[in-house]
Parts: sequence; C-alpha cells; structure tokens
Amino acid sequence: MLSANGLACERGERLLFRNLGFELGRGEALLVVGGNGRGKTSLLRILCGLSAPAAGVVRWRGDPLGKAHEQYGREMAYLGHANGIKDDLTPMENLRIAAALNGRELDAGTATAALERVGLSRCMDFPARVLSFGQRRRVALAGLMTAGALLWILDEPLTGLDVEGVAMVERMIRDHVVAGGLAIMTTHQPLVLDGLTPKTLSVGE
Amino acid sequence: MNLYHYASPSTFYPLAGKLIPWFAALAFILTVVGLYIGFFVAPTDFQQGEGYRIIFIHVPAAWMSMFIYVVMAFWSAIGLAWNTRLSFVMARALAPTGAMFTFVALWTGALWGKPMWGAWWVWDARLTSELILLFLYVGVMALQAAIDDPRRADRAGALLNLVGVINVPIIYFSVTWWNTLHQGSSVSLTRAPSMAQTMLWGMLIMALAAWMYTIAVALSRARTLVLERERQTEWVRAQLEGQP
Amino acid sequence: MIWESWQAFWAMGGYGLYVWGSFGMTLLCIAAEVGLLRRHRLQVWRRLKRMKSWDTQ
Amino acid sequence: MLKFLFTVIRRDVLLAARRRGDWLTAQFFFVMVVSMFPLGIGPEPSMLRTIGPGVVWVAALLASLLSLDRLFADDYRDGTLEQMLMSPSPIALLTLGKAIAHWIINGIPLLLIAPLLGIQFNLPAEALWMLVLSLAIGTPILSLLGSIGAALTLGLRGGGALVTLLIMPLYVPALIFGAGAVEGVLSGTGSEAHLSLLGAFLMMSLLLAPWVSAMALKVSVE
Repeated sequence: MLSANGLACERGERLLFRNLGFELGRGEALLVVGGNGRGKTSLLRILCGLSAPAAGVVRWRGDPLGKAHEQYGREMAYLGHANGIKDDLTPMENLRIAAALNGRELDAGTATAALERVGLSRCMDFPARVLSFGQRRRVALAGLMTAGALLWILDEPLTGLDVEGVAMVERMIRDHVVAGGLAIMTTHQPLVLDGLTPKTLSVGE
Repeated sequence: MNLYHYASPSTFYPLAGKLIPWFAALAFILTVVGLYIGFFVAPTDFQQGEGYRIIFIHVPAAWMSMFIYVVMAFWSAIGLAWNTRLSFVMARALAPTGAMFTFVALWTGALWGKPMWGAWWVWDARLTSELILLFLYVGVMALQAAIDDPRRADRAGALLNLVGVINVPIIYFSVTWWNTLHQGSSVSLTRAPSMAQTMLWGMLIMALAAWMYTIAVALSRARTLVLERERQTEWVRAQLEGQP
Repeated sequence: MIWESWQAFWAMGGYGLYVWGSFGMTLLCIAAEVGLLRRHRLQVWRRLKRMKSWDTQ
Repeated sequence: MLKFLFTVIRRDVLLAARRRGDWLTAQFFFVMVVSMFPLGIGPEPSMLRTIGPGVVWVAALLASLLSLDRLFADDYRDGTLEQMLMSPSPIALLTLGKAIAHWIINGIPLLLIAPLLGIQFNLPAEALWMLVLSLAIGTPILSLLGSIGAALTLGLRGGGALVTLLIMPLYVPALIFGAGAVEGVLSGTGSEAHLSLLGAFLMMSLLLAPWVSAMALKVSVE
C-alpha cells in the first residue's frame, strides 16, 4: 500500500541517506532504526508528505504523494516530536477541532472514551497548558486513536511516557496493526509488540 | 548537447570563468564610448545646461534597476517550475547589483533634482517608485540572508521576488496616480526637453555597458555561490588545485 | 570639441558638483561592488581549501 | 471544503478569545501610534485634518504587521501547523482561512476604533464614514498579503522585523488608495475611483495571496 523508491534526503549540503526503499502492506509494521542525526525524522517527514525528497518517490495506493494529497490526508496520521495540540484548548476541544480539520465529525462520547482510554478522564476540562508533558503526549495519542487512520507514522511515540504509558502505546500499535492497519515508527527505547515482529529499515550508515 | 548540460554547475563554472573577461572588456569599451559621446559629442541642452549630462548615468541605472528585478523574477520562476538550482543561483547573484543600480538611480536623481527643482528630494512618481523598488530588493536580500538552509532561502526568495514583480506595476501605477493628484505635473526627469539624437545614442550605449557589467558581475558572483554550494563534489575539489 | 578648456569641462557650466557627484558615486559603487566580490571570492576559496586539507588528512 | 475553511476560522478566533491579552496589545498599539502624531506635530486643527487619514492608515499597516508574525508561528511551534498541512484539504484554503481569521481578530476592531481616532484628528462626519469604508476594503488586503510574509519568515530569527521589511512595500497601493479615498472626501474630488481601485487590489490579493502563502508555507516547513 505504501511504497518508497530510491529516496534521498539532503540537509544543508549533507547527504543524509540515499537509495532508500521499502514496501509496506496491510497488517505490517516498520521500525526505522539509526543513530542520532541519521535522518530518521527527515525520512518520516518525507513519508508524511511534509517535505519533498531530494530524489525518489513515495506512493500511497499506487499514486505519488503529491497526487494523493486528499486521500492520504484522510488515511494517514502523524505523531511528531511536537504533540500538535494547543495549550489554550482543553483536551476535548483539541480532539474535536483536529477531527473537524480532517473533515470528520467527532462526537463528545467518542472523544471522552478515547481520553479515558489514555488515562486522562480526570483532566478533560482543563486547558492543556496545565497538563504535564506526559499527559499532553497522551492527548496526542488519543487524537491518533480517534483519527481513524489506516497508516500511523510515529516519531518517538514513547518519549515522556511512564512505564504504564509505554505499555499502553505498545498495546495501541499492536491492536492497530493486528486489525489490518499499517504503522511506521522510530524509537530509541525497546518496543515490545506481542507476537508481532516489525520489519526494520536502517537509515544512514 | 542540451540546455541541461549548461545548467549543470560543473559545466557552468568554467564556462562562466571564460565569459567574464569578455563581458567585462565589453562593458569597459562601451562605457568609454558612451562617456565620450556623453561628454564630448552631445551638445549642451538649451534649457538644462550641462546639468542634463547626469541622464547618461541616471537613465541607464533606472532602466537596469527595473530590468534586473524582472530578470531575477524570470530566473526565480524557472527555478520554482523546473527545480533547477542554477536558476536560483542566478537570481540570487543579480540581487545586489540590482540594488546597487537602484541606489545609483536614486542618488543621481537627487543630484539632478537639486538644480532642476531646487530640492534634493522631491516626491516625484519615478523617484518614489525607485525608492520602493529599493525596499523590494532589500526585502529579498534580507530574507535570503536570514535563512540558513540554502534550499529554503532560494525558494523563499524566489516566491517573494515573484510577488514583488506582480506588484511592481501596481505600485508604479498607484504612485503615479498619487503623484498627479497631489502636485500636478512637474519637470519629468527622463524626458529631456529636446532629446537630440546623440543624447539618445549616448544613453543607449551606456545602458548596454551597464548590461555587460551586470552580466560580468552576476556571473562572477554566481561562480562563487556555486563553488560554496558544491564544495562536496569532486569537480570543486579539482578546481581548488588551480588559482582563484 | 565643445569644451573651451579643461577648466570649463570640470565646471560643467556651474553644474560640476551635481554631474561629478553623480558619476563619482557611481564609480564608487561599482568599485565597491567589484572589490567586495573579489574579497568574498578569495575568502570562500581559502575556506574551501582549508576544509579540503582537513578532509584529506 | 467550505467546512474546513470555517473550522480554521473558528479555531483561530477561539484561540484569540482565550488569549485576550495578546489581542488587546495590537489594538492599543494602533490607538497609541495614532495619538502620538498630534503630540509630535502640534494640535493645529487644519493640519491634523490634512494628515489624519494618512496617519490612521499607516498606523493600521503597522498594527496589522505587529500581529502578523504570530499568524503561523504559534501553530508551527506546537506542531498543529504540521497537522493542518497534512489534512486532506488544499493548503491554500488553510492560508485563506488563517488570513480571514486574522482580519476578523485584528482588522474588524480597527474599523470600530478608527472613527474615534478620526474625531481626534478633526475629520468631518463624511470623512469618518469614508475612513471606515476604506479600512473595511483595505484591511483584508493587509491580512492576505501579510500571510505571505508570515509564511516566508516562519521560524526565522527576528521574524517580526523581517515581515515588516518584506511586506511593507507591497502595502503601498493599499495605503495610497485607502488614504486617498478619505482625502478625496476632504478635498471634494470624490472617492469612487480610489475605492474601486482598492476593491480591485483586494480581489487580486484574494485570488493570489492564499496560493502564494501556501507555497511559502510548504517551503518553510520542509
């Protein structure tokens, strides 16, 4: 479903990687590995369509990303270093506005359920400003669940989470992939996905 | 042999190196001829006396300031459309020279205005437009200087340049309109009362000299930019063995 | 020859300050641009050479 | 499509409502800049009437620029901008919505304050109406063109001053036509031509600016 061919990426004048390619189908996960500064985040941003590769092409359902913008926007969800939530809005407002921007209606019940699942049932009505870093990360994860996307692209999803939070993310990813979804992620921490071995792709030398 | 061949930095660099002396020499010869016509052949103007001789520098500079902005926009558009790195380099290499000519046009305009209008600065439509053009040049250069990543700097500068070039006619129109409403007609700088044939020739030759100068300087600046950007490549390393 | 003497030429019929002020500033600008260009080029050249010698070591 | 546009606008207005301090700063900036002029020039009524329209218009340019550098910067910092760029809707709609929201938040209050400031400058009633009308047509141009500058300077050092440098020259036609319309009332030469030119400039900005700032955003976020 998602395929990448001959990808290359330059930062400044430095060539981060080149001739990178992979195929990912339904029910498959891809773990991108590589040390700091090797271009993992750059690769994920290319896969999201946020930046253009110096060479190569990314295809979703056979169409290059530039052409598939609308469909890809609906079927892909990205969680980056920044959480992508507004500090002045409550977690609930954050989820509902994010959904509306993606062209979906999200009713209060579903949003509440998602926030409860990530363990935020007590802080639903506070502005996100007063939440801790880990809690804000959880809001972003709840957003990921309610996005209803087929492809998840996760950049360091485990940062800032406690042990219980890490287990929750692992469970989330596993459930998503087992249900036929696709997931691409990077992580510096060990990631245990019960009964599921992700493909790996190493970036840089 | 196709266009892409010349668009490759490794071909451009030595080619530009060979061309620069020729354009510089042409600029020099044309300047000498133009100045000779301007100072020794063109007759004294019966209205403005010898003071009108400033047009031999003012008018070509004003033309160049506008031409260069349009040429920059042309390279910017090519760069954005076909993603050719050399076009961005050319657009960037032209900007300082364009700003320089704009400044010269303003300076000579002021020096001409003083004896003609009795003031160093008059809010004349042309001078005002020229001033705003200088601001546009400064904007593009400031934006490019503020961005560290050359790829982003190129594209951002090109976009601003294109927006500017769409706006220039509107700005010029609005300023002219504003000027006619506020002060009626005044002595126009560029319309010398009795444009003798020789004056026209002098001006055209000086303008041509300015073109040649611009090409030489822009190519030279582009060469330095190319050298900096391609420093990782083999051919630049080979070049560094020689003389600057 | 339209000028009676060199003095008349430099005086420009009383407009000397304006005419030579214009041409002088233009010359200054061009000299400055060419000078800066040359200096920048030499700087870049020297820097790249230094970087290259680091690489080969 | 339209739903996306409305969501973007509603979201920005909601966020501005949660941060009223920032919003008030821009409005007071406008009032203060205008009030400084009589102090610097002197209280002579006929003189004030002559410079009034121009002063109010220049202050409006400055006030809109003051709030522009944050147009995309806040969303860029917390990652919501990326999320919006990846939404299924065209990016030009996002930039259009952002510009409209900026106008609602910063432009409309200017329209409401401007007549009060006009009175300080001794403008007659017809001129006050024309001032509001010209600002009503002109301030959307400021937001639209400004969004280009905000997108180009996203995440750069000294973004605010840089936006001013880039965008101020582009504002010249709006300033001339806008202040000229009020001037036309004062001098009795009529304002229709000015207003229609201002309207044409608005149409052009409306058609082009969202595309350009969408491209600029893509360049800046990469």
